[in-house]
Amino acid sequence: MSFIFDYYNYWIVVFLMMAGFYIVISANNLVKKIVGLNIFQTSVFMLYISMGKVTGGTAPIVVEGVTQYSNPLPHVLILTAIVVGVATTAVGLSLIVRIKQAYGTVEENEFENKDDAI
Amino acid sequence: MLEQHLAALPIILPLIAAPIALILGRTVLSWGFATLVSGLAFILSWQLLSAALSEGVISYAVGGWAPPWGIELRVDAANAFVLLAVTAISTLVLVYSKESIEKEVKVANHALFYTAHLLCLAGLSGILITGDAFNLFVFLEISSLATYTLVSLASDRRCLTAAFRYLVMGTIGATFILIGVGLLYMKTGTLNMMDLAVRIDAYDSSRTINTGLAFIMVGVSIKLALFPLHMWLPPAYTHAPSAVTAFLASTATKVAVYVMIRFIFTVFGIDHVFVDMGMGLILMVLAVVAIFKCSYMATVQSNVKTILAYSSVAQIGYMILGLSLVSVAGLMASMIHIFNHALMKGALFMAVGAVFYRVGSVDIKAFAGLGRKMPLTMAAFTIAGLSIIGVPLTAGFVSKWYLVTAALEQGNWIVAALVLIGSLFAIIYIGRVLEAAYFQKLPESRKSENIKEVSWLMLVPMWVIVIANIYFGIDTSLTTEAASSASEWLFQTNNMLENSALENNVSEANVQEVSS
Amino acid sequence: MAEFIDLVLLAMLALTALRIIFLKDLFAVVMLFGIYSFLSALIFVNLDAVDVAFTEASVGAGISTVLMLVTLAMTGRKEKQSTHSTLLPLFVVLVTGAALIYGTLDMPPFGHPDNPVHQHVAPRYIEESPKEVGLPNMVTSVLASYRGFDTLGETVVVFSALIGVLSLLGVRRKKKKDLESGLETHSVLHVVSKIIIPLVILFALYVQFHGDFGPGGGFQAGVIAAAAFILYALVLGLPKAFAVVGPKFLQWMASFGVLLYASVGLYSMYKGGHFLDYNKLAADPIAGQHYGIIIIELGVGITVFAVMLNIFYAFGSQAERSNVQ
Amino acid sequence: MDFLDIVSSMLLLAGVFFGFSGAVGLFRFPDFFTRVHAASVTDSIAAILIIGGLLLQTSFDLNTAKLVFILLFLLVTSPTASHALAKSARHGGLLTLAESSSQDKQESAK
Repeated sequence: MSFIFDYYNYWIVVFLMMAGFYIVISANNLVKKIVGLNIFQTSVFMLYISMGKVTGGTAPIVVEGVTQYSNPLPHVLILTAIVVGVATTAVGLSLIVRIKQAYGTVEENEFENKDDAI
Repeated sequence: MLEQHLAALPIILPLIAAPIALILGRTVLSWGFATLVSGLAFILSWQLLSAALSEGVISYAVGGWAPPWGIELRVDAANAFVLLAVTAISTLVLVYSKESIEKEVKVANHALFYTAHLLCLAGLSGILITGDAFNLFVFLEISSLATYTLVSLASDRRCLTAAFRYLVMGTIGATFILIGVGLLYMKTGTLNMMDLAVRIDAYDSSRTINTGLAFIMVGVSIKLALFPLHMWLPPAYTHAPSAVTAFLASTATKVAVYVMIRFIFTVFGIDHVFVDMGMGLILMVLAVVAIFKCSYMATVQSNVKTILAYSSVAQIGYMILGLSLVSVAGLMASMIHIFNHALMKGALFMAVGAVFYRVGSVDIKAFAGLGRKMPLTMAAFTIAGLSIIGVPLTAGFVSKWYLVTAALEQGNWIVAALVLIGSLFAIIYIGRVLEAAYFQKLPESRKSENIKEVSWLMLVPMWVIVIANIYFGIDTSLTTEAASSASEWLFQTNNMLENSALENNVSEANVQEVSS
Repeated sequence: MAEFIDLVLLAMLALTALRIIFLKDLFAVVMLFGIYSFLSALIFVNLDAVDVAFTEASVGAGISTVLMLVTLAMTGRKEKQSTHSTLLPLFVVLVTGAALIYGTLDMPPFGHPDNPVHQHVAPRYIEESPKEVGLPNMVTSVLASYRGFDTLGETVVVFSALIGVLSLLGVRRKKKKDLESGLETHSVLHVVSKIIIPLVILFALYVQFHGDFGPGGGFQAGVIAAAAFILYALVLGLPKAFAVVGPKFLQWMASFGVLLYASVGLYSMYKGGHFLDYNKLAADPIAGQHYGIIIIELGVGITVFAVMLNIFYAFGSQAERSNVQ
Repeated sequence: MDFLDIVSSMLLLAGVFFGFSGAVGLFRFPDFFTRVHAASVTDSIAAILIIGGLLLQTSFDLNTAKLVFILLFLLVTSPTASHALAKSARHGGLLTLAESSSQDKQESAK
């Protein structure tokens, strides 16, 4: 039983990552692909934050009388990664807007047919 | 003062220059500024290489915090060598791009183009120099975002879908690397690569570490376009502006190959990757398939840029092949090929860009009769093409020679033969273009067009690279010296790490004995 | 109790993700993504990552969702039936997932204080950073000082995003002046936003300068300040917002923020330290760290604000143009 | 258990009840406007009750002030958001249930 409690967090996070990954590679609509990419990345962030948690610890801000803090390093890394994620999202979405203007559609199979191969 | 900060400057310089280039705004100003900065970065990386060759490793603690608490920059012969190639190509491409970009990119976007180029250069230098696994991810994203921008700047609408596909694949790759680094961090508690290497050995056969290794390998393979994860590369290289293709084809994937080398040799250790996980055989098979499949694909394309893009994927196969031989000679062949391939592809794509500048098309039919009309450009294409094929007295011959020798050294006749057969495909696809250029006549319909040689601003950088192709084919002292000391160094660190890990194990065992 | 909350939130996340896979209405997909982000922000709070939760709530659930909605306004809200086979993606995902599950089997148990993560590098941050850097918020210390180079990189990533969006969409002023823009007939919105916007900007400043002591810092402050201006632009229309801060000015601001950050590094080099070595900024190392962190956080805040607002401008003016046509 | 604790938990429970009933209304009501109505009205009262309950748990320090600010903010923004939603639905041509049924009758009379 303790085995499950030790790991259920990670397992659900793995499930979420794979849900996001599945949306990215299976979706035909480009906006949905970007949503999937975001879900994929957000779930990876959860993996990092989960490993930084100490049971019984508090947020890593010094408070009188507290000795057990959670690990601040994963938090820093994920702060960076979140911002990287939104940067990619913004560029991806503006590409989608331009694709819509150029092809009139944002469905992958439809604009693929509009050009020759490659 | 400069010497003290030599390791950090090649990153900081373009990083600071990028926002300034945006503020300058005007086409000529931002072009001149970007070229100047890139040239300075080239001089710095030249000094860095000579310092690394004489002193060994240069470590620089950013913020004054000692590693593993702070971020460490770590320069050795291997990454200084790749950095030299990257900054050199970047400078030449920038000189070349002024006219090429004027033709292919809207005027309003010129300053943005040079800013993005500088950001990409900063990102690539950062990836090469940093000694911190997470910092590598950050720089990877800087260079990737700049690359998506650069690819999407072309006027053809197909560049948009190519850039989007690149963005999705690239982000998946980066996220895989993030997962891999996370798993390593979870097991070791550190992000510094040297520190990781020492601590990973203590957990050698842990499933978490192995999964982390697999995710990093897959992520990096997407970035370096290893077969079968190369699908983003041909459209991106075909539809990007010519100057961008010349820059990316000769730098971005090479940097990713270096990242793979670095993770294998200085973080995980050869024994772990090749002996325990059996990655050598996987890589070798993928490399051979890449060489044949993509060389074949190159022979049946009609767009010359696509031909060269597929050829790039095949050439990456050669680099990975050298790596997978797991010997000093094989690694050295890979390092030499990274450098030489940058020279060949840079020259080829520049020549193709010059053709596009004058003719407005890069279809193989558009090359008909250009041997007369644009003699200097086509001569450059010919020499660089011979270099791809591996004709003696060119740089390509040197890399193939070392690769074949490395394979024969291990008695691996099959690989040696495959390398030589692979070169036959190169003869076909380069030959098709040359045949059109020299033996077909200019079609009547285009006689009236005023097709002539491009200006010196495009020819000079092109010919500098072409001459470098010949120079490094005759005088191999620089490349072989740098590459051999790089690969020896990589093997040394690997051995050193394994020894220190052994000592660690011994000392830990001692501690346990004492405590028990 | 914390574990129970965690379990419930994770289950809700899983449901949200599953729903997103099968929904064809993209508007609902994007709203569900916003919910997903908020739920994960809650999980971050529950796992003690308050700074991360703050950022995820403002960036993931805020800016990303807004940008996706604007995009949907231009591209249409229905996903068409896919002709792709779903078998290959499913296979790839299953293999990847299996590899990850295999990897979890040797993972250190969740939340255990003896895990390697809590033993090696982090103890120094927890024990020494209040003395070495002098800030109670360890996340800010690590972010701005120990790993200040990462944060510089991250600021540059944001800057690169601006370059990408500008080159793709561009921000051009509209020519037709008579076009109805904003929500001019919504008098309630006008009144309320006039009250709210100054408060939001005040809050952004609080987050900017209080980041040393509590959750917050340049990123969150920049995003919140940008949100205030985005509200303004939504209610009063883009032209009025351009009159307050124009796109060209924002480009300069974004560049200035990056340069401000980097110049701290250059100044510390000039003072004889390594790049971004704040100890050298003042005679007393702790004071130097303080100055350094305040300035670089300001640089981050300025860049993030300028970039986020400018990206919104780019999307907004694009949407208005497509409405005109 | 303290008297304040009992009051505060009753407030919290009441807040949860209203929040929950709002959610049920959101799912069960027939058209857009009734749904917005259910969600917005119960939301405001739930916010007041829950934050009121939380206020009793604080010891009149900075946290109290922060909670009061959050409450004020919610009281201003959440009705405004519902108003904006309903108004733009109206602007987009959406009819209430009564209107659309009377329209149906007219059409069937023709």
